[in-house]
Amino acid sequence: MQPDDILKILQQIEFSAPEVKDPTLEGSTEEAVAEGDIVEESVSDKVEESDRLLFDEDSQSIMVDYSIWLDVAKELKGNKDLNFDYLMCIASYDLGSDRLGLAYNLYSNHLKHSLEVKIEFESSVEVPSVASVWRTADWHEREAYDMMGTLFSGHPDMRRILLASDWEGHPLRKDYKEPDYYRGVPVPKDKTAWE
Amino acid sequence: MSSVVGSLNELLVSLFSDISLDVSFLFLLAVIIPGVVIFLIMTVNAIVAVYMERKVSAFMQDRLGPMEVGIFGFKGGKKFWGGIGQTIADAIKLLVKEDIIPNDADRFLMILAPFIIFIGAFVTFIGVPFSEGLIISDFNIGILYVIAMSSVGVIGIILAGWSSNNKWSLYGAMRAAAQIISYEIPIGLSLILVVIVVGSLEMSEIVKWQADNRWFIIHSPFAMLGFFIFFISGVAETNRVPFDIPEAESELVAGWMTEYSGFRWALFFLSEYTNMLIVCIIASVVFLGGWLSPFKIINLPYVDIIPDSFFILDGFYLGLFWLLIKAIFLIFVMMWFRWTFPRLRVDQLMYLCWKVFIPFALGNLVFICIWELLF
Amino acid sequence: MADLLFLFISILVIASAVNVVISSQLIYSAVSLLFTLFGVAGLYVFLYADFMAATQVIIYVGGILVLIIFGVMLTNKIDTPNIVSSSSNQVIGFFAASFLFLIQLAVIVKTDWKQGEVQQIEGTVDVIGSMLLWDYFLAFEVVSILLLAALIGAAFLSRRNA
Amino acid sequence: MGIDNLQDNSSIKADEMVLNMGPQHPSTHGVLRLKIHTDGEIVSKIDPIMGYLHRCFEKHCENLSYEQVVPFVDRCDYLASMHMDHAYSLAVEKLLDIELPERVEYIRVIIAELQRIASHLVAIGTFGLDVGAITPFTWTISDRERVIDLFEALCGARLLYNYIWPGGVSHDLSPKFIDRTIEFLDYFDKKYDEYNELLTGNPIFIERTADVGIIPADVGVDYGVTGPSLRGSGVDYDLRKTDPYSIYEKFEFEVPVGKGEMGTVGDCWDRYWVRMLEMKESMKIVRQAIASIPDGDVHAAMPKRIRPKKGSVYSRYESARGDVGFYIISNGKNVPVRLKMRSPAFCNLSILSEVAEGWMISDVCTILGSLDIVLGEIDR
Repeated sequence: MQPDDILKILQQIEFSAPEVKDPTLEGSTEEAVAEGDIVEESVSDKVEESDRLLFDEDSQSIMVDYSIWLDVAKELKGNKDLNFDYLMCIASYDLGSDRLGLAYNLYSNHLKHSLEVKIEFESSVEVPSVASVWRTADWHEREAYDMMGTLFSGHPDMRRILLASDWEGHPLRKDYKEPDYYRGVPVPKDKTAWE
Repeated sequence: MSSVVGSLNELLVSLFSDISLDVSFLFLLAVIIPGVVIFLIMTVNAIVAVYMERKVSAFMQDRLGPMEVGIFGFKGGKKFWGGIGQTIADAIKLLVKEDIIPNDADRFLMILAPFIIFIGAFVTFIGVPFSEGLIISDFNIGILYVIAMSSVGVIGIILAGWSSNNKWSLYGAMRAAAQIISYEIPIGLSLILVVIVVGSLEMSEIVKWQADNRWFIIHSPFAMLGFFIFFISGVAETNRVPFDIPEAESELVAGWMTEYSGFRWALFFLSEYTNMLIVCIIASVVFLGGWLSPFKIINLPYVDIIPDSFFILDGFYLGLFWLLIKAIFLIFVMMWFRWTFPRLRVDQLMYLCWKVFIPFALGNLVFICIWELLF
Repeated sequence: MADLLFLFISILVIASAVNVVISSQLIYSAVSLLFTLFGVAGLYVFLYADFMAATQVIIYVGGILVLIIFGVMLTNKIDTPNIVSSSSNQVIGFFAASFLFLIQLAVIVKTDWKQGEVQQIEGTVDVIGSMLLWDYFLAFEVVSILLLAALIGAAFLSRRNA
Repeated sequence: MGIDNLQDNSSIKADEMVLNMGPQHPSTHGVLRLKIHTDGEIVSKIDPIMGYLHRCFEKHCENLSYEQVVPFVDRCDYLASMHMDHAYSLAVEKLLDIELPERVEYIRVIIAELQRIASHLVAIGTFGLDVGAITPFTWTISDRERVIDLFEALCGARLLYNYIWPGGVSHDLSPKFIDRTIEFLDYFDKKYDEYNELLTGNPIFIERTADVGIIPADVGVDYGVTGPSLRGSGVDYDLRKTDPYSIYEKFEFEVPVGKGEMGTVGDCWDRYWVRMLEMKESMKIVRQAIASIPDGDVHAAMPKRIRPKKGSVYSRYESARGDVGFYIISNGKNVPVRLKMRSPAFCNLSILSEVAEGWMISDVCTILGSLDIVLGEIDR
């Protein structure tokens, strides 16, 4: 299945997703209601509903607004036509001017199709964690936080994973400056020694 | 008294009869000389066994093993004897190595522990025969003595593991203690078989019975089963693969020996190989005819397949030869195990002991009594 | 020579036994007990009771002492090397102990010690064996059943779901 | 990583003990630290702590041109460097959108499958070591040496080859390479049976590995476990079949999956056995590729300078350890803006705490060995 087809399926569902926040509708869980409320409060003035799911022609990927990402993720895994049960990779990237991005690459073992989902956001924003949807995301999100400094909400165990727990800064940011000292040991910056 | 201490004492008394030496002093000499000899045997055994182990493992792993360090003109090249001096070099290295005791370890116990283990192995040797009459002291409780003394080492192991103040060592010590105490039971039970049949605990009596009748291993199916139970439990008792869970290199690093180095570690090593030798000699003496030549497995009174002249193969020196051949073969089998088998898990080890060996050994005990009554 | 050895073993037994009592660290008490039990085994040998000596080593050193050390090591937090024993009620204890000691001393002093002939016995195993299975057979079996019951009881109690 | 207090007493229950397995430990396969909470021999909680080998691989890549990244990629999975080269080259080629000469693809397949054999040999040998069998390790290492000799004849390097480049390979095959490869395959066919005799059928080995550390298929997928570790759970997921890259669709081979022959599907024995069978399949592929390798210039498609268009690409590759992914963002210059590597062993390791909890300390070593991790790749 091609990404634009997937988007169509998603758009059908996702356009009904904001309606879920209507408490009168049946079959809506309390959680979803709460989620929807937050979505409405924080996003409604900034992002138009139609902009929350976009198709990115260049990379053949779907751009998702972070506010609805958890619901989209659940849909991507749960929907029988999509059934993305395998999260291959989460790549974080720095867009400059304090904006970050996350690229999720998904694959379906049953339907044999793959999809890339992108989220781009301000660096201060907390992206909902999808560790509850795909367990792979647990360590990948920790890595993204560790290296890029993306913040996640609802992650079960958010710690640094590769760097020391008292390391300062997030090295993969484009504006990252190496510290002069780490625990009193000077960080070698004279590259002539090894270059 | 057909033992070394006794005959040595007599010899010394007769030698120094003209010089008026105190008799008790001579007795002391007669005790000390065998002690030194035991120590030498232990050392030589460890050196030879380590060399053998390395060559056997090299043979099984498609490689050459030590090839560089030679003595007495044997050196290197493609010859099998290459590297014959390697273990001696290793021993010297161990003795001059820096001895480390961790800061938070219990110093006294940590120093004491290797000596307890060593003395356990050393003292056991007193009751181990090498040939007819070549036994330091032939107690009339022979087998019982060997079992008793070999159980002393475990205390050293526990203390070593505990005093190192290292969690891995502690795990190793716990495993070792549980394992050795458990496997003493099948060992004891399978040795009782021979005691029931022979009616004596004395080593020389046991071999004499085998000379008169047949090797004990073919006494009955139960005796044969008893031999296997004894030997496998013996492998477990000496903490070797597949029962090396107290050391368990890939799990516990080096188990209870983790924090030891240099001389103290050498003592552990010495004791381990000594225990191997003891188990193998006891197995040979009790089940495989001891110092009897293998041409006389069965003593049939009326049928003479092998002419009597063959039996000149028996005797004091040849007896030593045969016993060592048997023991070395069993040691080789132990090494064979080590280089082919994976390691059992600790619960599987216990299962094997308590639910397989002990019931079978107990059954053996009953059946061999019935066998004795019937035949 | 033999007297010297006897003296040495006796001193070893008494000294290590005293250390068992006064040592403040339980683990050292347990280790001292090793020497005590070994020394006692040595004393048995002096009495030509070699079977008793071997049994002493098997049961007390190889079994009970290991159990004690195991227990000491596992009772407290596993990774603290100092498990210290303290004593309470020292005054009362002192008087009670001295009282008992005095009684024993009196018994020792009052006993009319007799010295018999030194007997050379070849071995005690045969005698013990036949005595157990002929003369004291009933007692032997009763003790066996008692021990078996204790064994089963211990196994039952230590099971988790019991 | 390591600075959090080494002995954290606050969170330990009374009868629990915290063991630090590693960073220096014989069976952590490198500098991995496992913080293990144990109750006696039973493991109640495992916290893998890594990063001891972290070399800022991804940050390096942001400062190096595409060609210069290749040696760094090599050093990620140092037991299967060719796979890393290949995976990275595929990603860059996908970004550049170039066609390769047939011969290059054949060479790459031959090399990759030989590398898979070499890597699986180490995995099997160290797995044997983890369960206490020492001899299989020396056997496998000496056989791996033969593959490495082949590679040495090919490109001069024994561990980090820098052989497969974006757009081609560094050298053509040497004339004798094909003969020597066939010689090796014939030799290895016989040796393979010896391994089965020594380790596969050993009752103690089966006792130790069967029914231990079972990864159910759905849990494995959920954790992103890939490669032989996932196929051991019976999931038929091999990128060479499901999403064929290079020229794998031309060859006939099976994708072995765990069937639970000795115990439950997805136990350690299954993972081991899948690796054994995969070596057999790799030999099959190499034989086919050698039989039909065409002539050609291996440098024909090699770009002079690599300057991809603006955009991003995610490319996948089936390495010896699983699904290697490269996510590359390019802004039109000769240096990637962002290069993210999806490390298979990283995801495979993440399932350890789920699988190994409740087993014994010995089993933790077994399970870790059966997952076949390489720390260079986890920490990057």
